[in-house]
Amino acid sequence: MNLSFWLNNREYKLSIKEKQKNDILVDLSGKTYEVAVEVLNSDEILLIIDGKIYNAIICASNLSFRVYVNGQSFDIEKKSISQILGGMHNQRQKRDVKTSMPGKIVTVFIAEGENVEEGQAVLILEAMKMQNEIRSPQKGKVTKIIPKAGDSVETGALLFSME
Amino acid sequence: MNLSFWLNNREYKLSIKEKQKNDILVDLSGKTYEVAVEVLNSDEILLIIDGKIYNAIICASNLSFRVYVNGQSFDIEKKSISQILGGMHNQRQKRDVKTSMPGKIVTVFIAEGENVEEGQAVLILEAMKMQNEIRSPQKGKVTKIIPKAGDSVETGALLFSME
Amino acid sequence: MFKKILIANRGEIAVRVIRACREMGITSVAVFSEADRKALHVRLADEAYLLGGASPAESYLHIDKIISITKRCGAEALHPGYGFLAENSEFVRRCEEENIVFIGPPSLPMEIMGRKTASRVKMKGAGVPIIPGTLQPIDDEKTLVKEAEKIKLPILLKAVSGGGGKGLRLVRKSEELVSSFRLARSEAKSSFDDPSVYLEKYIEEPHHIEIQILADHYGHVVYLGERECSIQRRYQKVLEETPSPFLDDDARHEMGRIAVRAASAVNYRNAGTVEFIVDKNRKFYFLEMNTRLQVEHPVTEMVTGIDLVKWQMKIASGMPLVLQQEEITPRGHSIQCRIYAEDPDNDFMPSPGKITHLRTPSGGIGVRYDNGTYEGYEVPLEYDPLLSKLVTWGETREEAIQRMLRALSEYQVYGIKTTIPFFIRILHHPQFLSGNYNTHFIEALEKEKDGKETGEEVVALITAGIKTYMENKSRSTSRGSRKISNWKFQGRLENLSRRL
Amino acid sequence: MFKKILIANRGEIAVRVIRACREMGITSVAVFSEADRKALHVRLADEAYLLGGASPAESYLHIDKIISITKRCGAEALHPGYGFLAENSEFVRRCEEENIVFIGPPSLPMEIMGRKTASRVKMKGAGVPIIPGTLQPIDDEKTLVKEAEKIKLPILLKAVSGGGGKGLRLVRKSEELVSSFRLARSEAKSSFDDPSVYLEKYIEEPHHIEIQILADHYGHVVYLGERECSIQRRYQKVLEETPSPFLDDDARHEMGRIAVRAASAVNYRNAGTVEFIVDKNRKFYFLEMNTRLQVEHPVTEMVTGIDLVKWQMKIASGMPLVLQQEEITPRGHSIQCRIYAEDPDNDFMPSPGKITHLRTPSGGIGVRYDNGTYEGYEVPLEYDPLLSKLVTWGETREEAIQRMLRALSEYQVYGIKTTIPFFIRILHHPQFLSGNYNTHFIEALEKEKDGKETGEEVVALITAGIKTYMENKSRSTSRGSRKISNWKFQGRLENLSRRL
Repeated sequence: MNLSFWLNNREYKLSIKEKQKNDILVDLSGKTYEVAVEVLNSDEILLIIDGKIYNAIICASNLSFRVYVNGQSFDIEKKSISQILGGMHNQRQKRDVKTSMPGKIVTVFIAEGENVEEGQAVLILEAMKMQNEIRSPQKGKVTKIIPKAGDSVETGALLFSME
Repeated sequence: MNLSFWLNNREYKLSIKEKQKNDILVDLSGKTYEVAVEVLNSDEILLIIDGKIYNAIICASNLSFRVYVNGQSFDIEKKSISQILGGMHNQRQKRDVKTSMPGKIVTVFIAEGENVEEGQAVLILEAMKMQNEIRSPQKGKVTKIIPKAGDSVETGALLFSME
Repeated sequence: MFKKILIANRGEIAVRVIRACREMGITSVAVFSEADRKALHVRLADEAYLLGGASPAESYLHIDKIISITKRCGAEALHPGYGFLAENSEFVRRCEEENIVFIGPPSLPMEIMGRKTASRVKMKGAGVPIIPGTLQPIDDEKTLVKEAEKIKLPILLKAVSGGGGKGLRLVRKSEELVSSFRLARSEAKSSFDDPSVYLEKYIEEPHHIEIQILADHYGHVVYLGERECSIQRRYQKVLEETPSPFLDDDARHEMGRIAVRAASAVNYRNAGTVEFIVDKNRKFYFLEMNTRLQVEHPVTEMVTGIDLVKWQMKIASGMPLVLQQEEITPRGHSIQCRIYAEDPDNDFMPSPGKITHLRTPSGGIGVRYDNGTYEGYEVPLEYDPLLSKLVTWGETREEAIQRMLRALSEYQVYGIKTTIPFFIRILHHPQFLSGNYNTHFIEALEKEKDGKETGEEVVALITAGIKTYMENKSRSTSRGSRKISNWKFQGRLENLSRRL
Repeated sequence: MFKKILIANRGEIAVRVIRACREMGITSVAVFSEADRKALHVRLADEAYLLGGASPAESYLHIDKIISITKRCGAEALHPGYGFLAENSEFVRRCEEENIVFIGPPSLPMEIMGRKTASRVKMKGAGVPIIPGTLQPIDDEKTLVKEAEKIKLPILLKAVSGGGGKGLRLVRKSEELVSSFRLARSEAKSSFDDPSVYLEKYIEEPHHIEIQILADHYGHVVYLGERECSIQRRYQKVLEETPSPFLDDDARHEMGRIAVRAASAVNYRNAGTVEFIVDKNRKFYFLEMNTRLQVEHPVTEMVTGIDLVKWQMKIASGMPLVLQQEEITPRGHSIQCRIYAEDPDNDFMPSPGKITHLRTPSGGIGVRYDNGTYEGYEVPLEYDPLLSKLVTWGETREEAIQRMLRALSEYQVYGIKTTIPFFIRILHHPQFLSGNYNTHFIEALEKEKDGKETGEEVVALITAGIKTYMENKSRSTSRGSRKISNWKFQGRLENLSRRL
């Protein structure tokens, strides 16, 4: 079975072959790994690769996997329709900044249309008794700011867009 | 809602009424309990009864519940068809002894048709490096013995029947 | 001893106090907010009562509700934990009036230590060394300039009612003095409803070292060694250890004796902590007194074997402190890591949400795990992001560090981000290992580049591949018709991929 | 120090050794049987290799396979844990021949101590007190009668190669002597492939107390205090504590000195335990030496702070034992409960199966949880039913007991039966609390009636009721058509009930 995954904006090609039960050969970027596999439960797999042991937790959605290994998490995308179709017009340097946590907007420092430096604070989001500065990821113009001071925002909400 | 459960061969009648969300009145054997309920997940419930806290785990099958409270487990049967229909002819003192664990039969001391005392060893079952004497639960005649020495048995397998 | 105690707090510290109650045969009563219905402290307590809405003001800070539940449920005493109402002398006064035993100091010493200038005056009078600076708040800019010239730059402007780094300004250049003063006052006003600010000499390369004390009703006070708290981020401690690798025995005993003097000067009672700033020449100055149990109290317990929470209860119930100073003999070394729901790769952003998988780091000698969470628990947005405290003990500092690294390697929290990887970095850092670090350590650490490891990346990709393979296989052998649509979709995807 | 160590064991002890390796920066290699593919020791190790089938003979007892994997994976040393091959001198000899460092004693002292009569002869020669009895096996019934008359009844018949109560017979009446001798011989033959039996005077109301020792390559031997192991069921220890509440300081130091003498007499090396029988007048006799790490070693670690497994590795690698006798100063009290997958309400029947829910008892000062399981783990049928060891420490015996009860109250294992409720009974028992108990304690305890509590019964019934109510409610509000058949079935059931 041949597969293609994306991780951190890089494509990886895998080829998978079952030697025998619990024993799988994986070809990844030209290297072959012999993997002993033990399924612990629906989302946890024990892998032994060259004798070394890894406990991996894997949660799958339609288009991607979230894999946890040794306390680190990885978001792996399947070669998906959205990626194939969206690949073209993602080139333009437009960038949306979303919030990774719910919270309350305390202050907005920047007005729409203003230019900011990379790392400049755009607004303050309060969550878990802490005030967190949300900074600009790049030098450029802030084209749109969605929330205003006092608003509550949910995880994943768009905070501002840049160009 | 009125319910009838069996626990340790005794019948209990319950009446259940929801006062408001998370707040339920339960009538059990003439006593009324006010219960605050918090569902932790599909099989775990936190109950606050008169201020006292209980973490209960409950696994349901078609005809019974297994409930865990404070490290103890309880098998509660719903008033089921089998109980209703089977109620009559369970009166006869026939008794099947099943194994609560898988293992290997080491020795069988008794022959079919022999009479035994209560607590007399009928056979030895080895499991987890230990030899376990399986004793007669009552005085009577051993009418049938299923396994013989050397056999492996699974959990729930019938070992012998008595009358 | 008390029969029933109410714990006016949440999270790991409420759990800590509940466990002590259970060991002493005391009935523990939890209180909880709407956001904490499923919290661990509620699950573990003997009784529990709802306070109200999720916000602290409606729940853990609501004095009337807490007092009323305490009286209603028949608790004789109340443990405040740390944070929330623990250092609110108004609350302590209410307990005193209502005949509820407050497990902590009386309101008067709490009040004195709560106001920085008042405590500086008191400490100076008792012969406790204080940082050079003003003893009174400064109200006008003329006095400011005069006093700043007297103690010489650099100086710190500090809020009289302050804490946690708010209303704090470092001034290195004289032209920044007045503007910093105005900023500090406005910040102090908005944070503490009190604009008062005073001046202190700024100590370069400071160490933050504190002494644990216990004091009973009868004037007997002992110290239980020090805690090195110089590993800080934004004025918040993140890792503590005892003994301090920076002090020698003479310094630690001298600081202990001074801490006892400080506590005695205000007629302190119960557990408390005297914080010192220590300069690079090991000269130390009184910084403040925390009139409660500290987050980092476990490291002291690990080396002394003394259960501080139990002593808090014994003292509050009027028992004499039978511990003598010479009986308190710390053994070995202990370290604590505060595990926060924060993303260390993203500027320590809070990371609330559901803990989908949890591997806890228990097991073996010298590992202590004080937790406030469990698998499946939803970390609420409303409160401090402290998930748990991981504490290790070792015969030597090196062993305590190695044990902490081992325990951290077994501690895996999935679903939310935590500071676990950050601690692994700290504990590998040569400067931390050398033991010679000050409060600037983390600032410097954050500027260093982090070489990203890739071994786990490969494993993650292999896992995703095998998962796909196995699901595919089970689909093709399964007879269920429901699966077919997924299968078709996958087929369509693969066709699409091939076309490109 | 070694770079890589293979652990030739499974369960909690393999996990214990793996954790020590990680703290020392040593790569740990697990081996596992078919039944242990998902075991915790496999999950936690750095590397892991399959041994073979589920039966011990095909896996953990298979000397050739273990030696071959050790050489193949490049491990320099091998830790045997306890049980399986830990006291097999043949195995040790193979390691010696293959240049694999065996982390334990050399084969010779192991051999001497493995044969009861040989060790009795050796100990007597070294001035270690032994139980009155024969120094040689008894082969004929004439000698038997003569020797039995000499030492007087009651006597014990013991298998020379025995252990774990097999081939052991107590004789109180002279008419039972010969038949018991025949039974003991045949049991010894079938259990150990060696029918040899010898005679010992039976000690009434015996205490079982043992001394931990450490010995290096250079003749330096120290003792690390005693462990009271008199709480036994069928000659198996179930709960251990240190210090023994039965001994005074003079007795424990005298026993320590004698234990060191015993170890020196056989040129012992590494960690070992000298077991004594102590009579009601505190007179003590050498019973046997366990030439390995004991299951109950954690209680010694808790009071001394010394990591015994790490010392095993250091000694095996040739490091001198720098510990001096006067530096070993136990502090406080420690207790261990062995949590078995057994049903205490059903004659301690083994209870293998899946752990569906697991609440572990970590948290707070002085609680140690050495585990070999996890939630979702299937406890296999093939091996010893030890799930975990729960260990507590307290400043006093009373505190250690209260802490154990607290930890047990938080420790909940569902899906299989465990001995947790049994320990709660022991720890509440007045005789245990008094500290004056001997090896007959559990026998007596099992005869006492157990008043069944009913509070939990009521809660279980309420839970079942509420569960039914809520499912019913969610069914009636849900729009899914799949649920209807259940609903109908429930309706039919209720109709049936009403008719009766």
